[in-house]
Amino acid sequence: MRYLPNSPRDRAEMLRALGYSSIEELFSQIPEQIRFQGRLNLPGPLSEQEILEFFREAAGQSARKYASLLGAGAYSHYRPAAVDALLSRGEFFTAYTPYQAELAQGTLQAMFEFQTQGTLQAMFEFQTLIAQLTGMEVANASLYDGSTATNEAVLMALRLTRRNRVVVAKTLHPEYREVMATYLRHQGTEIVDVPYSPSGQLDVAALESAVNKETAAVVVQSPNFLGAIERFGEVAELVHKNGALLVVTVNEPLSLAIVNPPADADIVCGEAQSFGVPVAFGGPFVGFLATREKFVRQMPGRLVGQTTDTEGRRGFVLTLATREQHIRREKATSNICTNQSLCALAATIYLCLLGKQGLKALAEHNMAKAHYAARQLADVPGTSIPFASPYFNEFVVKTPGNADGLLRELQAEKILGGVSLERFYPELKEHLLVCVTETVSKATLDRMVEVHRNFSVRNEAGAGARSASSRPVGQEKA
Amino acid sequence: MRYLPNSPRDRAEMLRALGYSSIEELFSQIPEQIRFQGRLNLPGPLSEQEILEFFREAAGQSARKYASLLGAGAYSHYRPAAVDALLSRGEFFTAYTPYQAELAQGTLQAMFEFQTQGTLQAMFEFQTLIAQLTGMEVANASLYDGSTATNEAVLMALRLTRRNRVVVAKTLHPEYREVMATYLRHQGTEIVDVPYSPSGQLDVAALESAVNKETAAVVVQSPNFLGAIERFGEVAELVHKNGALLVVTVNEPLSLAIVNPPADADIVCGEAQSFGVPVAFGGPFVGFLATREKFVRQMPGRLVGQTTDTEGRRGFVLTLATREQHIRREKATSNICTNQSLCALAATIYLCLLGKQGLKALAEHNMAKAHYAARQLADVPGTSIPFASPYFNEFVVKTPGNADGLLRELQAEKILGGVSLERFYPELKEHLLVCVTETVSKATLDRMVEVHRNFSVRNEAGAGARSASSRPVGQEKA
Amino acid sequence: MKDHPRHARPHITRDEGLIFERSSPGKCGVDLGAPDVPPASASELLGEEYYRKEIPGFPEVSELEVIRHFTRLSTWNYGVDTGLYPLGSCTMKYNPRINEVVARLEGLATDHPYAPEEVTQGCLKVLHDTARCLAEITGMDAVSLQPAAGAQGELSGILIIQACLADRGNPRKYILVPDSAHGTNPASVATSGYQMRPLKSDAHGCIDPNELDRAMTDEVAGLMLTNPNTLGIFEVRIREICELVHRKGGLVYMDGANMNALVGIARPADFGADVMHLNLHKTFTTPHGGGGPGSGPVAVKKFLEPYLPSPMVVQAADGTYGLDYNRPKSIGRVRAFYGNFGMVVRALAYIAANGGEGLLETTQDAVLNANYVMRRLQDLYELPYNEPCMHECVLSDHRQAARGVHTVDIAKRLIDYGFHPYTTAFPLIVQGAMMIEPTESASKEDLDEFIDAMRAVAEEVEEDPEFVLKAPHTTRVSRLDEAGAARKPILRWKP
Amino acid sequence: MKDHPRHARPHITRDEGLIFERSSPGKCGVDLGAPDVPPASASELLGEEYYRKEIPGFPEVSELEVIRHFTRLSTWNYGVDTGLYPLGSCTMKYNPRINEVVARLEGLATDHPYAPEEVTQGCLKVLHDTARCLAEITGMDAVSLQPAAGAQGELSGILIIQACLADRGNPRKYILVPDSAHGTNPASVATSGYQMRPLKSDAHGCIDPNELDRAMTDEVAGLMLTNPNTLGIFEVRIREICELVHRKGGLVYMDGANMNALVGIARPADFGADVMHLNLHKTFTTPHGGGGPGSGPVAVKKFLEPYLPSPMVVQAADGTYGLDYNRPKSIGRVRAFYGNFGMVVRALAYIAANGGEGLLETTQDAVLNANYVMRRLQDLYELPYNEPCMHECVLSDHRQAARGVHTVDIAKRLIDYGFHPYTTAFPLIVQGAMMIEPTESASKEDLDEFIDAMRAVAEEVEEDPEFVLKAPHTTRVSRLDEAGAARKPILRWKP
Ligand SMILES: Cc1ncc(COP(=O)(O)O)c(C=O)c1O
Ligand SMILES: Cc1ncc(COP(=O)(O)O)c(C=O)c1O
Repeated sequence: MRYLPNSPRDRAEMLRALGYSSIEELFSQIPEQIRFQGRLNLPGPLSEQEILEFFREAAGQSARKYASLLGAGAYSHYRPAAVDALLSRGEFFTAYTPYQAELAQGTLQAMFEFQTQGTLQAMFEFQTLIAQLTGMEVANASLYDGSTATNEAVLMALRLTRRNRVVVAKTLHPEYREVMATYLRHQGTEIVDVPYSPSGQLDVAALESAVNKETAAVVVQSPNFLGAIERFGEVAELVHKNGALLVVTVNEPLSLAIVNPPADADIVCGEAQSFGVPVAFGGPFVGFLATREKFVRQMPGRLVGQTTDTEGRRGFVLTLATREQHIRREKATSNICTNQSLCALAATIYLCLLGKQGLKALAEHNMAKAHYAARQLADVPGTSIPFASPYFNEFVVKTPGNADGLLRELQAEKILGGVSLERFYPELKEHLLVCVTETVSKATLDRMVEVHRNFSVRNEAGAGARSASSRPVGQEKA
Repeated sequence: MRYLPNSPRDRAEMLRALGYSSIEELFSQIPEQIRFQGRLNLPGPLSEQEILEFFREAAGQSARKYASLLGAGAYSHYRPAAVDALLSRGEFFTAYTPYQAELAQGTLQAMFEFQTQGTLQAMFEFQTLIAQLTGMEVANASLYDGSTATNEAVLMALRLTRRNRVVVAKTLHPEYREVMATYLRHQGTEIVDVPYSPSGQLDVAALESAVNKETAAVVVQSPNFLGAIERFGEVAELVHKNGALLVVTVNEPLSLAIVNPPADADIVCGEAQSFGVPVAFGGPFVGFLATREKFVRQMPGRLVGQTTDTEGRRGFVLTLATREQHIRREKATSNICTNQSLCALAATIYLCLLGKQGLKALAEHNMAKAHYAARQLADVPGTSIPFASPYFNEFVVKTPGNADGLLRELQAEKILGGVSLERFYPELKEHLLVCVTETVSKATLDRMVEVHRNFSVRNEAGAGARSASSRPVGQEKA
Repeated sequence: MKDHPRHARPHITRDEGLIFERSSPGKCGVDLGAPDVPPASASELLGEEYYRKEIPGFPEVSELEVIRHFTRLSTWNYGVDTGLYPLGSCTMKYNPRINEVVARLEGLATDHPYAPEEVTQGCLKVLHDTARCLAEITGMDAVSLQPAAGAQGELSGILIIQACLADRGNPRKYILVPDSAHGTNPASVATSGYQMRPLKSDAHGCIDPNELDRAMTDEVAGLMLTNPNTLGIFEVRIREICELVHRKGGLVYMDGANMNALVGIARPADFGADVMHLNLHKTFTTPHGGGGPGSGPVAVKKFLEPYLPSPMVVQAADGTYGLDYNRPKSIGRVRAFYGNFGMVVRALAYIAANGGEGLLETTQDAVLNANYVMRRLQDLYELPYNEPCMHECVLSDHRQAARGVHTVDIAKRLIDYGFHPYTTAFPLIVQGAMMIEPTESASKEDLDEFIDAMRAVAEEVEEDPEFVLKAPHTTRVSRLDEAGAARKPILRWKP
Repeated sequence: MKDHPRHARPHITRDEGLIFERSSPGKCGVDLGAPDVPPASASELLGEEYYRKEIPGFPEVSELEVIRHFTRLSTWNYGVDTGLYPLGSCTMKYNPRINEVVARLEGLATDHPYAPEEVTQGCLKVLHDTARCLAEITGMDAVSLQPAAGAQGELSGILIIQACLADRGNPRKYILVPDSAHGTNPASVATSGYQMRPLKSDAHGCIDPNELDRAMTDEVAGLMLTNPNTLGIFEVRIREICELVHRKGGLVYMDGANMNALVGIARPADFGADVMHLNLHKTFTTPHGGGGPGSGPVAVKKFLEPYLPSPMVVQAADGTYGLDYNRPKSIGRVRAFYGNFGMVVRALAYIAANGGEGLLETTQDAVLNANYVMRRLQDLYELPYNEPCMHECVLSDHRQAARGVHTVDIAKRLIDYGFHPYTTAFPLIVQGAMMIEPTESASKEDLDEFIDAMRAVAEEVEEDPEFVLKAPHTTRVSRLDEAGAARKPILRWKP
C-alpha cells in the first residue's frame, strides 16, 4: 500500500526483534471469537487515478453548472487563490492541535507551543479579527459551526446567569434552533420563541412579554433568517433590564463590514464560513464566539494568549486551559476538543487579504447586487418584497403561486433560485429566501427576474383570492 | 494594485527621503522624446475572479473533453497529486537558481548554497535518477527540452571531437532536427540524414555509408519518431570505429523502465516531460543530458556536486561552473542560464514516487495497452501495422485512405486519433502515429478501432490500386 | 555530556510580527473591480443607524505580504509532513494528497446544502457510500455522519442511549466512565445531562468486571469505554463486559478514537458495543489542520437507528439518494446541515485507496510499530502495564522523575532531536505518562531514530538533568510564561 | 561586538538524507492496479535483447516518504515567499497565486501541441493575446513566444539580425557587447556564429558614443545592449546610439531582462531597438522555480518579422487562431513546439491583473525602491557610479575590502540577518560589486529592515571583520568546500 513506509524487510526485522514469527501473533491477545474473520466488503483498492475518476464522476452529479441564489447560512463567495495555497502548506494542515497541557508541580505547562507557534499566532490573529468585526473584546479560536457556537453561547449564558430559561427569535436559523433543542432538552432548560414583526425584524413587543427575570439569554440572529438586519437598542435594554444576556448570532458576517455590530450584545457568535471557507455541502464550516473580557473564564473552546519567553520575546500559548475538557473533564465549559482550526486559518487569511478596504468593498458589492435583484423583482407584477426592514445580501420574495413550482422553472434555466421558506415557516407558503453575492452575474439576475415575471403572469391570470394572500405575512400569528 | 506592498504613505515617505516631490522625478533622466506618452492598450485591470473567468473560458476551448492518442514527443501520463503539492511549496517555486559564483581570490566561491540546499539536493537526485535510467555515469541538472538537449549533445560532440559533421537519423523527432538545423547552420556544420529501414529502425547500411572519419556524432532516437525501439550494438560499433560519438535521444523515457538503455552511447539525452510534467501545449518541458564521466568538463548546463562543509557535513554546490556563461562568457559550453529546474524537480518527485517497481509496472501497463490497440487495429481489414520492429507505447498504423479524413472521423467520436505522418514524412501519406498511455481506457481504444473499421470498410470498397500502396513504406527511398 | 547523534539542526528562519503590525493605510490584497449592477450606496440604503463606517484596527496589507506572513508562520510549525508525530491518542498519520485534490473538486467543494436533491446526487452518494463503509468496518448497522468531531460523536451517542432507554421507560441517571478515559468522555456525559461515574481500572489497566458489576446499578444507563483503551491495551474481557452491561439493562458506548488498532481485526459491533463514534481525522486520514476540522460519525446497532441524528441520507429503490427528515425518534440535530462533508470525502478516498486488504495491512503496521517502540524502550523507561499493546504504548517517567526530570521535560528535549513529542500527562491513571503512538506512517527507520533519541535523552537525564530541564535548546522561542499568560490574559492584539 | 537587531532566528529543522538512502525493497509510492486490457508480457514482447529487468539503484519509497523528503528539503530554501530577495538582475518579484491556478486549469495544462487547431483555440488565443500585449509594452510589431528563456531569446534575436543582414547581402562578422553585459550575451553571440567584440563603458557606466563610433565598422553586424544597463542606469543617449548603429548598417539588439524598469515608462522600439527579448520570469512574474522554467519571447520591428522563429500564431479574418508554418525567411525553430506555454499563461494573467495602470505603478515602485536603497546606503558603501538608478543599484565593497571583507562575505553575513543576499561579482566592470534589485515587491518596511542590516554589517566589518568572514553563522551548513567539489566532482549518488 502506497501510504505505508515499512517494507516487507522492515516488517520482518521488527517482528524478529519482538520475537514474533508472524504478524498474526501481534493480535493474539484478542479472543478468537471476537476476531473479525471475514474480508471487509469495501471498495478498492483503487489507484490514485481511479480515485480521481470516482470523485470526478460524483462531482459531475452536482449543481456546479447552476448559478446559485442559495444562502440561508451557507454563502458562496469568491475564494482568492492565496487562501488554498497557504492552507495547503503541510506545516499547517498536517499539524495537530497545540492543545496539550499538563498540570505539573501545581502550574499548567503547555507542551507543544514550540512546534506550533505558527498556528498559535494565526489563531491569535483570528481571535483579534473576530473581536474587531463583532466589536467585542475577546473571541475564541473557533467552534464547530454557527449552530453549535450559538448553542455554546447559550450554555455559557446559563452558566453565567445560573438561570435556566432561554428566549429565542424565531428568525434564528431553524437548524440552529433545532441544535439548541437537542442540547438543551436534557438540561431542563425552557426555550421560548419570539416571532418576527411585519417588517421581518424581531417583534419587540413579543420579546418584552417573553423575557423575564428567569431568562438567562435572549438569542437573536442578524441579519436574521429572513434577511432582515435587526436593530438592537431597545432589545438590549429589555434584555439587560431583566438581568439576561443578549446573544447575537451572525451567520453572514460579511455584513459586519458595513453594518454596525451589536455593541450592546454580551455574546456575539456565529458562522464565519463566508470568509474563504467553501460551501462544501454544508461543512466543514467555522463557528466563532466573541464576548466581553469579564466573561472570558466561562467561554467554551480554545483561547490563544500572548506571553513572553525567558528571553523576553513574544510568543503565544493556549491559555485558560482550566476551562477545557482535557484539564477539567466533566466540569469543563464545553466538551469540544478538536475544533475547526484550519477553517479558522482560512478565515484569517481571507480577512487579511481583503482587509479593511476590501471587505467593505465586497460587502457593498454584495449589497448592490442583492438590492438590484430585489428592486427588479419588486417591479414584477404580483411579486413582492414583503419585509420592509433593511437587508444585506439576502431577502425574502413573495411569489404569486407555488414557490416550489417557481423554483423548478428557475432550475430549468440553470438557476437555483432560492430556498423555499414553507419548509421552515409554514406561514410563508409562497415565499422564497433569495441570496445574491458577488458570484452571481447581472445577466443571471436578469434571467432570474424574467422567469419570475413569466411565472407571475401565468399565476396572476389564474389567481382568484390573490389580494388576501398578499397581506404581509408578519401579521399572521407566528 | 493588490500585489504591491507599498502604501501611498510609504511612497510619500520614500520620495521625501530622496528629496523628490513626485514619482515622476525618478524618471527625469530619461529624455522626454523617448518617454512613452500614451496609455498602454492592455486588458485589465482584472480582479482575480475575472482572471479566473477569462482563463476558464480559454480552457473551455480546449481538447479536454477528448481522449488523446497523441504522443510524438509530448506524452500524457497520470500525474500523482503529490507532485503538484510539493512543487507548490513557495520555497521551491519562488526561489532563484542557486547559480551565482564568483572567482574570488583565485578560487571559485558559490554564494547561495546556504539558502538553496533544498533545490541543490533535489537536483543532485535528479542527476542520479537520470544517470540510473540512462545507464550513463553522470547527468546534468536539466536543459530546456528534448530538442535543445539533443542539440547541446551535438555541440558537445563537436567540441569533444573537434570535427564538424553530424549524422542524424531521419527518425529523430522532426522538430528536434529543425532545431539542430537552426543552431548548426551558422557553425558550418554538415548534417547528413540517415533513413529508416523497412522495420522502422535505423537503416544500418545507410548509416555505414554516411558515417566517416570527419563525423563528430551520430544521433539516433529510441524509441524513434515512428515508435521503433532501436538496436544499438552494430550502430555503436560503426560509430566508434570512426571515432565519432553516439548520441541517443530518448523522448519517451518511461520506456527506459523496461527497455535496455543504450549502454554503448556516449551521450544519452532527451526529454523527461513524461515524468510528472504536464503536456501544457508543449511546454515547459525538461531536457536532460547524460554522459560518461570523462566528458563532464564539456557538458552544457548546470551540475550539482556533493561536498562537505567545514564541519564535515554533507552539502551540495553547483560545481564546474567554469564551463558556464556567467564565468566563461563567450567561451562557455553553452549559453544556457535559466534552465527547467522546477520541471526537473517534478520529474524527481515523480520518479521517487513511482520508484523501481512503479515505473516498471507503469511501463508494462503502457506497453500492454499500446499492444492491445495495435493488435486490434492489425485485425481491421485494410489497416496494418507497417513496421515490424519492437515498440513501446507508440506505433505507426497504415490506413486504407486519407489519414486526415480518418482523424476527423475519430474527432467526431471525441478521440484525437494520432498524428498524421505525412506532414513530417511525405512518403508516409496514409500513416498515423498512435500513442497509447495508461490514461486511455480500453473502451476508448475499442471505440477507436471501430471507427478505423468503418473507415476501412468504406475505403476498401472504393480502393483501386490498394495493393501497391500497402507495400512497406520503409522500402521507399527516404 | 556525550554528544548524541541528532537528526535535526537549527537553520535560520524569518521573524514575523502580527499582521496588524504590517498594516499601512490604503493597501489591500484584493482588487474587486466595479459590480456589474448599478452601484448602490450602502450608507444610504442602511441609514445612519445601521451603517458601519469602518472596522477599527482591521489590517491593510498586500497579497504578497499575506503570503509571506503565513508562509513564515507555517515554518514554525511541525506537521506529519515534517516528520514522525508520535502523539499518543491522536493518530497522526499521513494525509494523502489525492484526498486534498478530490475534496476540492468543483461540485463537491461548492454544492449548497439546500440545493435540490436531484442536483446534488454526487454529494449524497459520497455521504451514503461512506456511511456504508463505516458500518462495514465497525460491524454496525447504521451511521450518521453529522457530528463535527469525536466529542460531538460522543455526545450524540450518549443522547441516543438516553433516548433509547427513555423509550424503554427510564433513561436512568449515570454513565460509567473508566478513569483512564479521554477528557471528552466525562465532558460529553456532562453535556448530555447524565452524570458521570468513574470506574477504576484494574492492575492490567483494564476494566475490572467485578468493579463493573458493583457499579452497574439500575441507575446506570451504560458504560462508555474505549477499546483499545487509552493505555493502548485491548480489553480482552470486552465481551463479558458488554454482556454484563446489557444484562443489567444498560447500553455500551464505545469511544472509537482508537479504531486504528482494530480496522479489519475486530469489529466493535461483534464484541458487544451498541453505539460508538469514529474520528475520521484519526483513523481515516483526514488532516488535523492544527486543531480541526474533524469529523465524528456515530455508528449504531439496528435497534438504535431510529435515534440517530436527523436527517439521514437514504437511497431510494430507484437508486437515487435523498435526505430523510421523517425521524420522529431522532435525538434531533447536533449541528447545522449534514456534517463535515469535506472530511467525509477525504475519508472515503482513503478507504477506497486501501480497500479491505490495505486497511488490514495498515492496522498491522500500526500495531507492529507501537510494540516495537515499547519493547525497545522498556529497559530505560518504566512500562507501568506490561502487556502487549495495540496501536500505542504508554511508558512513564518514573525513573527519570527520581532525578527531577519529568515526562514534559523529556518531551521537550525530544524536539532538539528533531521529533514532535509524544503525549504527556495522559492517561491520568499513569503518573508521568509518556504515550507513544507511532501509527503505520512511521517506517522502521523513523522508529529507530526515535528510539535512539529517547535512549539518548535517558542517558542525558543521568548525566546532566539540568540540561534536559532547560530544553528545548534549538527552537525559535524558549520556554514561554504560561502562568503569566493565564493570570492576565492577552487574547487579542490592540493598537 | 554590538548586537544588532536581526529579523531572523534559528529554529530546529529536520535532517534528510538522499532519497536513495531511504529506499527499501518492495516499497512504492503508487499503486497502479491492473490495466483494463489483457495483460501482456513485456519481456516476451521485447525479447532478451531489449528487455530491461530493473534500474539498479532506483529508489523504493512510500508516498509519505516522498512528501516528507521534499518538504524537508524545501525548508532549507529561501524563496520570494520567505522574504526580500534583492538579487540584482534577477527581478525576484512576487509570483501571484492566481497565476498558478490558471496555468493548471484542465485544458490549458493538458492540451497536446499536435491536437487540431480547432480544438485548441483557447491555448492559441492565450499565445496570441500575450504576444499582442508584449508588442504593446515594448512598442515592437511582432513577438515570438518560442524561446525557452532569456538566453535563447538572445540567440534568436542575434540569428534574426544575421538573417536580415544576410538578406541585405552581408551578415557581417561581429557583434558589439558592452563590458557590463550579462554572461549570456557574449555566450549567445558565440553560439550564433558571430564573434563578440567587447565595448568599454564610459565613466558613467554607459555606452560611450565615440567609442561606439570607432568600434562600429562595416564588419560589425550590430550592438547588443542592455537598457537600463546592468548598473541599473538608463542609457540616456540611447537614441543617438541606435541611430549611429543604424547609420552604419548595423542593427540594435536589446537585452530586455531589465524591462521591469521601463514598462509603461519607455518602449524600446521607440528609442531605437530593432529586436529584443523579454524574460517573462523576471518582469512578468512567472516563478523562477529554483532555476527555471523561464520564457524568453523575442520581439521585433516590422521589417524583422519574417525572420522570427517558426511557427507563428496568427488570427484569421474569422477570428479563429492558427499556426503559420509558411515562413520561408524564418531563422527556423529554436526548440520543439511553441514555447513554454505554461509560463505564457502566467504572464498574461499578470498583465491582465494589472492593466496598463497597474504595470506603470509597478515600475514606479520598483524604481523608487532601488533609489531609496541606494541613497540610504551610499554613505557606508561605495557607489561607483553616482547616477540616479532605475530598478536596481550597484554598490561596491571598496571600503570593506580594505579590511579584508569582500562582497561575498557581506552577502553571506546578510543571511544571518534573515535576507537573501544581493548579486555579487556582477557586473564585471565594478570590482566587488553589490548589485541590489529590491523590485516593487519590497515594502518600505522590508527595505528599512534590509538597510538596517546592511548598515549593521558595515559596522561589524569595522568592529570584527573576522566574524563577518566566517558568516553565515545560523545556517544548517557552514561554508562548503567548493574547490574539493570541483577537483573531484561527485555528481551522483552511488550505492
Ligand atoms: C480517546 C479519544 N477520545 C475522544 C477524543 C475526542 O475527539 P475530538 O477531538 O475529535 O473531539 C480524542 C481526541 O483527542 C481521543 O483521543
Ligand atoms: C541582464 C540579463 N540578461 C540575460 C539573462 C539571461 O536570461 P535567462 O536566465 O532567462 O536565460 C539574465 C538572467 O539572469 C540577465 O540578468
